[in-house]
Amino acid sequence: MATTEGQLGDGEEPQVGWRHTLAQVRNDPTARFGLYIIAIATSVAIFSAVDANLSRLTLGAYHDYTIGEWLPVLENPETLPPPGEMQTYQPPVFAEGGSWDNPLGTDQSGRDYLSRIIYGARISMAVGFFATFLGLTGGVAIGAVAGYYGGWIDDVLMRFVEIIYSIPALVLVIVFTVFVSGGNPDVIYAILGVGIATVPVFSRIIRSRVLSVREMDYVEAARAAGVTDRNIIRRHIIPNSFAPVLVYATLQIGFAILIVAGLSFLGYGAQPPTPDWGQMLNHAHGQMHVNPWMSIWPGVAILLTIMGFNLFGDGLQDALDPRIDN
Amino acid sequence: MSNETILEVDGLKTHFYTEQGVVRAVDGVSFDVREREIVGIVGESGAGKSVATTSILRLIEEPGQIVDGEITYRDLTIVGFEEQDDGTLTPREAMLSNREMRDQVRGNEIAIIFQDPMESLNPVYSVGHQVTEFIELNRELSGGDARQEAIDMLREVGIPEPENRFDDYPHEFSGGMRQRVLIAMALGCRPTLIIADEPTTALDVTVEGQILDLVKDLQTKYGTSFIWVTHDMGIVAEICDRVNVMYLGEIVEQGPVDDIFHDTKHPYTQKLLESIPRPDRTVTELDPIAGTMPSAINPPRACRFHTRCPDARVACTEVEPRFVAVGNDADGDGDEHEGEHNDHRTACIKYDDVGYWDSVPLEKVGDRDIQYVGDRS
Amino acid sequence: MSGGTADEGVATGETLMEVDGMSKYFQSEGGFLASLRGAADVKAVDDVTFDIKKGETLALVGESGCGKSTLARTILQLHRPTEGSIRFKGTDLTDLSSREIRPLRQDMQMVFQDPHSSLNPRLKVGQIIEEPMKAHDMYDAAGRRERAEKLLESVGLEAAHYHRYPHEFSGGQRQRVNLARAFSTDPEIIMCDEPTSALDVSVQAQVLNVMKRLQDEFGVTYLFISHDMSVVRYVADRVAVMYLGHVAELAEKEALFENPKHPYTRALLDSIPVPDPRSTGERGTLAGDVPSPTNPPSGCRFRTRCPKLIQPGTYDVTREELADDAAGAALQSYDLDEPTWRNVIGFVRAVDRRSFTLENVEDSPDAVRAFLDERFFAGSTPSGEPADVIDDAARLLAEERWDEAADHLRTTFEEPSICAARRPAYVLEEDVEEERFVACHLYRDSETDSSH
Amino acid sequence: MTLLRYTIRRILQAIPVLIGISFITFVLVNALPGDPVAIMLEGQEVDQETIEAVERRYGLDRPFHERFVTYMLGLIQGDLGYSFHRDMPVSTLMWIRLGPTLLLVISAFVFALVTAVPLGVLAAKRRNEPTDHVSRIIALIGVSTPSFWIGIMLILIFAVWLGWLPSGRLVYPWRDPAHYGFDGRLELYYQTIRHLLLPMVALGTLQMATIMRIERSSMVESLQEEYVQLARAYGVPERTILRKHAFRSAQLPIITIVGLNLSTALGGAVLIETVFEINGMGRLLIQSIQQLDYQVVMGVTIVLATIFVIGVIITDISYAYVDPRVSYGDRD
Repeated sequence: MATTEGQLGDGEEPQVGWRHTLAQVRNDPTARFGLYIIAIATSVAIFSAVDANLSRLTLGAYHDYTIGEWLPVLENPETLPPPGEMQTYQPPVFAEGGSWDNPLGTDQSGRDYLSRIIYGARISMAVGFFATFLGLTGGVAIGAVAGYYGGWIDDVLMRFVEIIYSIPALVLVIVFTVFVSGGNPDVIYAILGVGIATVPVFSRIIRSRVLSVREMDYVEAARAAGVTDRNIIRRHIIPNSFAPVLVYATLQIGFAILIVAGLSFLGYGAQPPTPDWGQMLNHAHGQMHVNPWMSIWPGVAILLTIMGFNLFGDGLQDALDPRIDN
Repeated sequence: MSNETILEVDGLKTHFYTEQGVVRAVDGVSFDVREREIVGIVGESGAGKSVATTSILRLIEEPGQIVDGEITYRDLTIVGFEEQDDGTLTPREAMLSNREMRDQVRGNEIAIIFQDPMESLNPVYSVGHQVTEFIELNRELSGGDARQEAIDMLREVGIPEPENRFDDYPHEFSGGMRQRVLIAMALGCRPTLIIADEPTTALDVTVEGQILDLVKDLQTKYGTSFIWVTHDMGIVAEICDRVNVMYLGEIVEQGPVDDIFHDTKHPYTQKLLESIPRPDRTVTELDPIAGTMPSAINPPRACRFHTRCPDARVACTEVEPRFVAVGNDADGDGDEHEGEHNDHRTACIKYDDVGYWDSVPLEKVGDRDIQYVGDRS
Repeated sequence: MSGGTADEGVATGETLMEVDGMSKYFQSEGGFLASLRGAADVKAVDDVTFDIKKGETLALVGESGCGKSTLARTILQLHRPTEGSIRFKGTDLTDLSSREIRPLRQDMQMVFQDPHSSLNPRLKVGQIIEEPMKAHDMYDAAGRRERAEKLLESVGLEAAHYHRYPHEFSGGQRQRVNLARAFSTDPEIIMCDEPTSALDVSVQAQVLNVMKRLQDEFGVTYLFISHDMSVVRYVADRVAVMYLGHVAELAEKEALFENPKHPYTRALLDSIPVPDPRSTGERGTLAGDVPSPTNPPSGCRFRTRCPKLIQPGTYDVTREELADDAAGAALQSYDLDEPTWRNVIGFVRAVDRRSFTLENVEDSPDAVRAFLDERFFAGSTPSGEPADVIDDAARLLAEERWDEAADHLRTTFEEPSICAARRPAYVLEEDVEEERFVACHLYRDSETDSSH
Repeated sequence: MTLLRYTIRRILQAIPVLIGISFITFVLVNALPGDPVAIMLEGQEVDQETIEAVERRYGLDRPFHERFVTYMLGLIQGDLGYSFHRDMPVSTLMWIRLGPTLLLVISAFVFALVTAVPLGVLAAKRRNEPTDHVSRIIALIGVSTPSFWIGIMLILIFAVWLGWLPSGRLVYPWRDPAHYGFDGRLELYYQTIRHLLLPMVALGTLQMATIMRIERSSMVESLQEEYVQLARAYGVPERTILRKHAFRSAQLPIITIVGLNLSTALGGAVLIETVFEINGMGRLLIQSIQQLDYQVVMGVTIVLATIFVIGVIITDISYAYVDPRVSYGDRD
C-alpha cells in the first residue's frame, strides 16, 4: 500500500508532539519575539547574579561607579578604581544634567539606575520561575488526584482550592509573607506565597483536563485491556493533560512577576539593598514630584518581561490549539 | 416531468486556500433542480457535497472561495464570471451583490437545514423566537402575524402544543423535535427550494423515519423542491427523484434514482452500492472499494477515481473524463423521461470513445484489500 | 502461542459467557443535594439475561440511549453491575475484585466507536498495540514487537506503520489499529462498540471484512454493538434487540430479520430506508419519543409506543397475579373488536402527545365528541363503557383539561392492559431446536418455558 | 422557579467555603511560626508580665482551638474582633472602609466592560485586520502592565504634568456635599468622577485587557457557530448577526471571568489605594500590617474573600439567567 500525506489523516486532529509544537512556535513571529525577550531577561538575570563585581556595584558597595567605569572592571576585576563622589538622583541622559555615564540616572544612594534595573531582572525571573514551579507542582498533584479519583476526594480537594482562590492572591501573599516570616519578609516567603496562591488555577486546569482525558476511549481501552491504574495515569493521563498546563504556566510566570512587583512595591518583597523593580518603584513613588523619571524605568522593565512571557504563551497556545490549525 | 428548472449549477469550482495547498473541494460540478422535485447529492465524506450546497447560498467562508462556474436561480445570477482580456475571471455585473443575496435569495427563495439539530439552534433564545425571527424577516409579516405563522408551522411539523412550547429553549427539545423545528423554520419562510444537508444523520432510525415521512408530506403540500445531501443510499432510494453521485469534488454520475440503482454506469457508484450491507437481505460477502479517498489538495490526474477503480486502465490516468449521456431503457418499462431529455449521465471514459478499451488495465499493487496505484505527484 | 490462562475447555458453540439478571443503574445527578432530593436512578440496563456462545457474533442493536454500550461495559466490569451475575467460562466476574479481574482482561478486549479518541495521540501505533500484551506480561520486547507487526499486517496495514503516530492515519485505518490492539492478547471475546459507525460506507465494508476474517483466523467471539440493522445483518449470528434497558427480542439472525416477533423489532426493521428505489415494502414509522430511562413505563417498556398494545381482558390475569406487578391498576376488561381497539389506543396517545388541536372546534363537549368521532373513530366507534370514558375525555378536553383527560384515558385503557401490568419475558421454541426470546405478551400462549 | 432553587443552592454551597476562608485566615495569622505578640512587641524592651498582659488582652493565652471557636462564634454574630490600635470594633472599621473599595472596584469593572466589550466585538468582526491587531496590542500591554505603575504614570501625566485631575483621595458620593465644602450634589458627583477617574483606569486596565481578549476569542468562536451560519443562510443582516445571534451566547465566558477576576481586582485595589491614598480596605490592610493589628488583618482578609464569594455567586446567577441550559446543576 502506498501512503501519501494526503491519504493519511483527515485534518480533524491536531498534530501532536513537541517537535511539531516547536516548529509552530518558531513560525509564529509574536511567539518568537516573546522568546527573545525571555531569553534576554533570563540571561541578564543569570549573568547579573553570577558576576560578583557587578553585584557589588549595584548593591552599593561601590555605588558611585558609572556604567562607563564598570565595563573595564568587568574585564579586570582586581583593578577597581577608588570610589569617587556620590551623585544621588542624577537625571537620565536625555534630561538636563544627565550624562552617558549613568544613562538612566542614579538613585537615592547614587547607584547607577540602569545597572540596578538590569540586576532587578534576577529577582523577578527567580520569583516568576520558582513560584510558578511550586504552584504547578502543587496544582498538578491536587488537580490530577481530584480529577482522576473523583468522588469525595475531588469534593474535598476542590473546596480547599476554592477557599485558597477566594482570598485575593496579593492579600494572601502579603499576609503569608508578613506573618509566616515572623515579621521579616523576604523573597523566599514571597516565592512560597505566590506558589501557594497559584495552586488553585493550576489544579483547576489540570483537573478539568484530566476529567476530559479520563473519558477518552483510549483510557477506557487501556482499562479494558487490563493496564494498571498507575500505568494509565503515567502513559495516558499525564502526557495528554500536561500540554495546556505548560502553556498556562508560561502565562502564569508573568502573573507571578506582577504579584511580586506589587508585593515589593508595598515593601514586603525583596528587601534593600537587593535591587528589585517593585521596591524601586516604591521609592520612586515618593520621588514622583521631584524625580519623575525614576518611576518610569522599573515599570518599563516589568512590562517588557511580562510581555515576553505573554507573547510566548500566546504563541504556544496557538501552536497547541487545534482550531487555529484548520 | 415537465417541471421548470429553477436552479442551475454549471461548472462550479469552490477551492480552499490553506497553508497545505489549494483544496479543490468542489471542482467543476454541474447539476440542476426542477420544481417540486427532490434532488439527491450523495457521496462519502470529503466528496464536497456540503461545499457544493453552501456555494449555492454563497456562504463559503475564508479561506474558501468560489473561483469559477455559474449558478443561476430562475433569472437571478447567484454566481457568474466573465473572462477579462488578461485571462482572469471577474464576477459578472449581473451577479447579485451580497445585499441582494440576503434580501432576495437567502431564506425567502432558498432555505437550508443543517445536519446537527443540536448546533443549529441558538441555545440562548427560545425556539419560538428563532422561528418567528426568520419568518418575519423573509416574509412581509408583522410581528404578531409572524408569531402566529410560527406557531402554525410548529404544529404543522408535529410539535405538540406549539403555543406552550413556543417559549421553550432548544435544550428542552429532543433531537428529533429540534430537527422538526428547523423544518418549520425553513418551510415557514415559504422558499421554493430547501437545501437539506444530511438532516437525519444525527438521528436514530425510528426518528429518521418520522422526519422522512414528514418531509415527504410537507413537500407534496407546499410544492417545495429539495436538494438532499446525504451519504445514505437508503435515504436516496427512499426520497430522491434524481441523484448526483459525488466523488472527490466532482459529480461522477447523475440521473433518475431508478437508473442510478438499477442501471448503474459509473464504477464508483457500482462499488458504493456493493459496499452497503442490506437490511432487506442477507449478504454473505461485501465487496468494498479499496483504499481511502485521496486528498483533494492533490487529486489524482485525469479520472479521480482511477486510484481505486477496479476497472481502471492506463487511459484513465491520461484522459480527463467528460460527462456522457448513458441513458437507455435499461429497465424495459418504456421509461417516460427518456423522451424529453436524457437525464442519465456519467463521467467515465468507458462510455466515451477515447480509447479506454484499447488501453492496458492498471496493475494492482499489494495483495491486501487496499490497493493504491499510480499517480501521486 | 497463547500466554496466560489457556482455554478451559470451552468448545466452539458452547456457552462462553452467561449474563444473568444483570442491571446497571446510574445516579442521574451527583452530589449531596441530589441525594437529598431523592433524584431517581437512570436504569440504563435493567434485568438482562442472555448468554454468548464461543465463536459466534452476538449483535446488540438498539437506538441511542437504549443501554447497549452500558451493557457491554458492565460485562467487561468497566462498570460494576448494580445487580445480577456475569459468568465468564464459569467464573462469576461480579464476585471478583478489580485486582482479581485484571488478569482475566487478557481474554476480554474492546473496540471503540470513535477512531479519534480511541488511540492515544502521543503513543506510536506499535506502543498502542503492545500495551495490552505488556500489561499481561506476554512475550518479551522482541516478541511483542514481532506480534504487533504481524497484527498490523493481519488488519491490512503494514509492519512499517509500527513507528507512526495515530494522527497519520485515516479513520478506517485507525479502526484497524484498534482491532490489532484488541487481538494482541489473543482474547476469547471482543466487545465491539459501534466499530464502524463513524466510518464511510466503503471504509465500513473494509473494516467489517477485516473483522470477519480475523474471527475466522482466531476463532474469537464478538459482542457486536450497533444501531445499524444492515450492518448487524451482515456480521451477526444472533441478534439481541434492546429497548430502554431491556432486551426485547433475541433470536438467530435470519429468524429475527425474516420473522421479527417483537413489535419493536418489527418497527425498527420497518423504519430503515432500503437502498433500492424499487423496494415495494412500505416503510412504517414509529410515532413518539423514547420515554425517560429515569422513569420508564411499567411492564413492557415499549407499551407507550407499541402498535400492538393488548386490550385489557384479553388474557385471563387474576387480581392476585397482578397485585405483585402493578399495584392499584384497576382490573378492567373490554371487548372491542381489533380496529376499534386500535382507534381507541390511537386516540389515547394522540391526547397524551397532544398531536391534534381543538382550536377550530366549538367548546361544547358534544362538538368535541363529534370532532373526535370523525378524526379518530370514523368507521368503528366504540360503544358501551369505553364510549362513556371517551365522552368523559371529550368533556375534559372541551374545558382544555388535557392532562386530566390523558390521565383518565390512560388509566382506563392502557394501564389495565397486561402490557402495563407485567413485564413480558417468553422463551419460544422455534422450528427445531433454536430457542428464541421475546419480551412481548403477544406470545404468552406460545411460550415453552415461563420460568424465566 | 429553578433559577430560585439554583440561587439557594449556590448560597448554601458558599457556607463551607466561608468557614474555610475564616479558618485559613485564622491559621495564617495565629498559628504559623510568626508569634503575633513577639512581632507586635518586636524591638521593644518588655518583661514577661507585659507579654502576658498583651496575650490576655488578645485572648492568646487560651489554646488555639478555643480561640478559633470564640472567633467563629463572633463572626456569625458579625463581630470581627476589636482593634486596639484604633480603639474601635473591627466590624465598624470595615463598614467605614468598605465603601471606597467597592466604589473603586465596581467603577473599574464598569470601565473595563464599557471599553472591552465593544473593542473585543470589533476585533472579532474585523479579524486579522488592522483594528484587530491594534486592539490585540492594547490588550497585550494591558495584561502585562502592573496596575500600580499605571497609577503612578497616570498621576505623573494627568496630575503632575498636565494638572488636569487630582492625584489622590476620593470624594465619596454618599457624603454630605457640605463636608467637602461643595455647593451641592451636582458638584459632589462631578468631583467624585474627577477623583475616581485615574484610580479607576489604573485598576481597570488589567480587567479591560483580560475581558477584551476573551470577548474577542469568544465572539470569534460564536461567529463560527452553526446557528450563526444558519442565520446568515436565512438572510439575516450581518449587523443583526453580530448584535444578536453571536453576541449573547458569547457573553457567557465574560460573565464567568468577571466573577473570577474579582479576586485580582480586590488584590489590585490594595495597591491602587496605596498609590492614590484612598482610605479603603486595602490601605487599611497595609496600615494594620505595619501596626501588626492582627484582628484587623484577619477582618480585612475575610471581608475581601467574602466580597469575592458573593461576587461569584452573583455572576453565577447571571450566567444561569443568560444561559437557559443552566437551570441547576454544575457548570464545570
